[in-house]
Amino acid sequence: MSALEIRNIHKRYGEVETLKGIDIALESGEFLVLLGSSGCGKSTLLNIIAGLAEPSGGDILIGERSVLGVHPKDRDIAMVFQSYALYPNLSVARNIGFGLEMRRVPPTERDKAVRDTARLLQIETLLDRKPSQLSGGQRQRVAIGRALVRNPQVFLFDEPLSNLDAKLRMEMRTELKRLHQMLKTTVVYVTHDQIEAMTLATRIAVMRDGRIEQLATPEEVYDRPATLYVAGFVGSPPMNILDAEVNASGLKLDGCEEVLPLPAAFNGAASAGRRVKVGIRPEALRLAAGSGGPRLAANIEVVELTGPELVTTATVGSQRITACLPPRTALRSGSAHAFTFDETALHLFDPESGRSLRTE
Amino acid sequence: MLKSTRNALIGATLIGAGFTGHAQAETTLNALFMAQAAYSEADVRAMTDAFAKANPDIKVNLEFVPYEGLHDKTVLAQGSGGGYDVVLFDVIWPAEYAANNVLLDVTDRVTDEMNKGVLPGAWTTVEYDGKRYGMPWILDTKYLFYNKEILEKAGIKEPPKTWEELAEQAKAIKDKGLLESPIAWSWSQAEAAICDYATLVSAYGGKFLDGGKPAFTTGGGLDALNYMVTSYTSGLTNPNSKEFLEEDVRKVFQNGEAAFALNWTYMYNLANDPKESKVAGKVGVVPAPGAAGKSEVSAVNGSMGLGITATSKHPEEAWKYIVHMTSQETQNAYAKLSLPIWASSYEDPEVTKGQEELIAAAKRGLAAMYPRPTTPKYQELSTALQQAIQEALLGQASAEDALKSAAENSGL
Amino acid sequence: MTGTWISTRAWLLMLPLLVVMTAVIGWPLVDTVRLSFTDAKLVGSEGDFVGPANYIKVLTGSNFQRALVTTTWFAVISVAAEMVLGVLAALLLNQRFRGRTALRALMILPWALPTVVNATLWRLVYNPEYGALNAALTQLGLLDSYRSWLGEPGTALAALIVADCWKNFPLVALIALAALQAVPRDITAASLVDGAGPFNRFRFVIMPYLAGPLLVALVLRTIEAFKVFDIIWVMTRGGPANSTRTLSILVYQEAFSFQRAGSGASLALIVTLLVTILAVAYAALLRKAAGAS
Amino acid sequence: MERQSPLFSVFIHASALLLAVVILAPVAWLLIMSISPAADLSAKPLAWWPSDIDLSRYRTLLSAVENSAGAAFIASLLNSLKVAGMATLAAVIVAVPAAWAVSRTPAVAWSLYAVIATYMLPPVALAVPLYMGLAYFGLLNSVFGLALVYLTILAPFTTWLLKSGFDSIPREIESAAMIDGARLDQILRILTLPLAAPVMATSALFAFLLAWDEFFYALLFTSDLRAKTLTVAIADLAGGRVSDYGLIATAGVLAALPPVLIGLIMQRALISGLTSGGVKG
Repeated sequence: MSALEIRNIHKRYGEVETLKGIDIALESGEFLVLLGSSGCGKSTLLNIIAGLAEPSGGDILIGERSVLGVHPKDRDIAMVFQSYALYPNLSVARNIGFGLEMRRVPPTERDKAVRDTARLLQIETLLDRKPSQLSGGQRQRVAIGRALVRNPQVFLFDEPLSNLDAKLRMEMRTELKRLHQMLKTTVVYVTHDQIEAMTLATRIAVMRDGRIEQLATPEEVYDRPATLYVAGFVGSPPMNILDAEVNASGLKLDGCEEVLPLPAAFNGAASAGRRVKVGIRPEALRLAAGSGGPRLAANIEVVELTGPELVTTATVGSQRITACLPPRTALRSGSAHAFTFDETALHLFDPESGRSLRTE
Repeated sequence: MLKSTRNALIGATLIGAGFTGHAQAETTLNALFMAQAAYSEADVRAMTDAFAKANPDIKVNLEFVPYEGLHDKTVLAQGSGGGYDVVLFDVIWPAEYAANNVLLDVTDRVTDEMNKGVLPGAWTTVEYDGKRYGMPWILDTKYLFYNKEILEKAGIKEPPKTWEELAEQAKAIKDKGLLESPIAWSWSQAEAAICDYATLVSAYGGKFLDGGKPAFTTGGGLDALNYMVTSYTSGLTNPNSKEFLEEDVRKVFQNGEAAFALNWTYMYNLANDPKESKVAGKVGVVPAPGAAGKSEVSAVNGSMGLGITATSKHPEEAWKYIVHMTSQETQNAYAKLSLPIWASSYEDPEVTKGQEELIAAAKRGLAAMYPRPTTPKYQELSTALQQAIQEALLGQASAEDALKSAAENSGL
Repeated sequence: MTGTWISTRAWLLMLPLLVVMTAVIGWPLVDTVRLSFTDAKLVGSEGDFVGPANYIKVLTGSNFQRALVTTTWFAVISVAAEMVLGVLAALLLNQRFRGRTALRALMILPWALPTVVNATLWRLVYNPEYGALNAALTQLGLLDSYRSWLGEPGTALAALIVADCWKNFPLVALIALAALQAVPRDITAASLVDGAGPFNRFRFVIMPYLAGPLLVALVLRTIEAFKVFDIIWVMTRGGPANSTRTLSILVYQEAFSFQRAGSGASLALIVTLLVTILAVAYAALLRKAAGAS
Repeated sequence: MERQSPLFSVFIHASALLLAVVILAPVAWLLIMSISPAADLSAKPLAWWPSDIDLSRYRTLLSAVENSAGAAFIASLLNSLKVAGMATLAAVIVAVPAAWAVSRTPAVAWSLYAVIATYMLPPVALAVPLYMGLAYFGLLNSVFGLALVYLTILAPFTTWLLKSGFDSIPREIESAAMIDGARLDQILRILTLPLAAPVMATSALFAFLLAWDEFFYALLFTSDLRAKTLTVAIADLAGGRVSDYGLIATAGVLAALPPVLIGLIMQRALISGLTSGGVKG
């Protein structure tokens, strides 16, 4: 049974179309991340699911029931906002219990539910405080608690971690993952942070300009990006994109003499003479030790040690690439080296449409 | 019409009968008076209290506005359908009020006794087109007050009989250095200035209107304004006069800073009150002077009347109140501030005692009272004339030109 | 969010305000337009249609032209003075000195004083015989003899302007002060490092922050000054010799003292039109200023 | 931050002193007049300091003996309170929903701008029909009629101030409450209005001061004790027929007291309200 179905959703503001036909079907218990940079329409889509905005066209089904025109409160959803949107003048306990209060749940029952939720989130000691007396992380927990206590069919998260510092963000991310594994509720989660997307999602919808570029599991999005945009958006540092042309012997990179082998997965799509974009992730590159495998001769320009890895920027002919190497690699700027990689790590894209040329 | 009125009356009687079983229905009257003039606010309140004592079933709310607000308030209250029951009105307004149906015609309510007892001149205050719109209440005109001490110091034996003489005497006082500017008038851009002007117009035998058309641009009207301008420019008149109202004139006179002042009756007893005044006991009063060869004395009719508004729901009670306020008894009791409208009061020693000098002046002045024009467009005429007077005084226009443009702007 | 139920709800919520405003402002305005083409009296006569006669009479009459000049003088001088004094006071209050907090608090005093009380107060101060101004000036030896401040056309309007300025410049000062305090310290510091003198600092560093708020204050004050009634009514009623008769006073006289509702209405509409033109011009200026900054 | 030369410092202090005198002197003189014996006020040369303190005028104006000048003054004081109070209350009542609607639904904002533009209209442009209309409904010389007219002066202004207040309350809070199942009235009652309480208080005070200050409509539409407000009463006193300047001054002091106290106490809030209006235009 699908918990949430989004059918051909359009949204127009006057001339501007911010959503151009979105289709997603979620199974119960899925954790869907809407990933994209700001302005891509992901928050609008979330608001439409929540009922805070009305779509210009299309349909939303929650639990197989169309919720178009249904008031947010009757959609059986809960939402956590980027700003937490805690009620500043109400205590933490009342914040968490507000939804139950509005639904006229008897006080004793409500109180129990609030305490259970607070225990789950380890904020029992804060129940009597006002939001202004809480730290950022605590506020975040209250906001999540407010959503949890209602036990809705679908949880909506709008960039819930973006206001936290890096360390807290990681903690809360893990916490969210733990909660999801425990509660197995359907979640729609909006973020622009690809790490959050990769770690939390069961499926990621990468959005751009009001469209879904790719809807797939995190592994697939990472390993088989459907478009140049997805390839560039997911992964840090981003995938290297090089201009090349297919010739009889393989992929001839622009601005140098290197010819790379054409991976089998792209065989059918690339005929000789075709211009392509070649993508390869920085972490797929290794320093070539022996003579086996494909080689990329490069001049090292900058070497940065981040701790766990060594990030180097180098030029291959007239093009620039980044590589992530093991931290203890001996590398000096100005030196010449050769990189090697597995043939399967290459991705080919059509330069015009940006679509992947993968044929299998 | 008659029939429906009668039905209404019957209905009212029935309803009234229904109520008489309970407490006596109390009527509340609203009355509009002027703040501070002949009768002070306290006096009016005291008179009203006496009425309330005699008529416990009638309550009177009093309202006091400055003279400048009296006309507009009365007219504007018309719109509210029952602002006031009793209003004080100036001698100049009956024409307009009659034209716009502001006041009730009370001709038939006036008794024979009233008809005979009240001074004939006083009646003109409330009459327009042969009908009476109220009872005269304040019988007033402007007198020439003088400071006996200053005149004595200047070697002047007799107060002036003509306006020219006034100028000469003032010059003598000024030349002796007794006062910088001996005469005080109320020439502010307000009705007060018109009263002073009208006094002079009467002295010079001028006319405001002739056959409904302005006639003040020549003859006496022009002479009057010329006199004012000369007096002002020669420095005999206190230059601040052009900003004065009557109370300012009184203050200046009481402070001993004016040898002569033109003002209403009320100033006599106030200026003679040692608590108020520095010149108590030195106040002389004569009728306003005449003009050589034209008049003996001059006077403006500055009387005011009390009337019932057309919108009053209690005309009977209102009339009762007016009768009380204008009764000889009430008027005699407060005769120190405003002389009674009743002829016989002037022979009553109770009234004349202590103000013989004023009574003597009044007998001559009241008889010579000159009316300001009776026209429904009085407000516009007056406004235009006020401007003309001020322009002439300030030298912005010659007296003749100023009056001519006033005639054009008067709406007549 | 232009969802239908949201905007329907918004209109419903606006409804009480819109109904009240339409009934008490909109309808009378329309009716004033109707009246202006009639010879209606305030009380008694409904009046007949007279076409544009009222407008022609008003526009060609000397009363209107004179009142327009008077009003313009009053508005231009008092508003200009308020702006200059206000900015000077704000610059002063932005400096450090002992008692600064108290002085800032005092600035609210003239603003809080009701307009009528302010007018009354100054009328007493200007009194030709017993006023404080005459007394002070003569006792200081600045004046030989008492003067009739409100009785001379030359001084009456000036006296009114002083009274109006005294009440209103503190407001401009407070607005300007708030704007000054919004100037980032970094920027003034940077300008000092760059060696800008006091004048250039004011012109290029401070003025951009002041311009917006001051322009708004200027607009509001000009419109108010153009509508001025209270202070003049209480202090001079338009005298002496009508030298302080502003448009509002003239309309009052026409419509209420003389009870000519028709021509009063046409006069009032002409005043409205003038204020509107003024406001539209200012609005254009504001937009330009907003675009520039 | 800036170093001040001694000369500059002297200049600043002197200017500050001058400014203080300019601001204070007229107000101080009003107070002095109100407690000076009448003779002192018409003395030449003028006595700057009362020969002895005379508080009788305050007693006169504040005594409620029937049909006395005090009763009239107190009646006008009460009328002012009633009119300003009612108009303010009504203005807040219509302004809250309107301001909220505009803040949350910008599509309707143009109607608020139209409403605010009425501020430009000179009152004289509306006075005649308003006068006739009020007369028709029997609302002339009535505190209710005057309050109704004032409502239209206060409401646009209050709506504007409240709107900027609502703008600063994150709408996510309301969205969250909506998802939590709160009805609009619950959202406003439990969340938005308590959060907007300070802004509402400021706007209400502003509105009250505005109504307290109004003169023109009061002059036209009220005529006697039943509705005449304080400003009209004082203008009557100042009209030139009251010879005791001290009494006029006393009435002025009493009328100025409430707004001045509000002004001094609420200074910070008022200034921020004034400037927010000013800065945002």
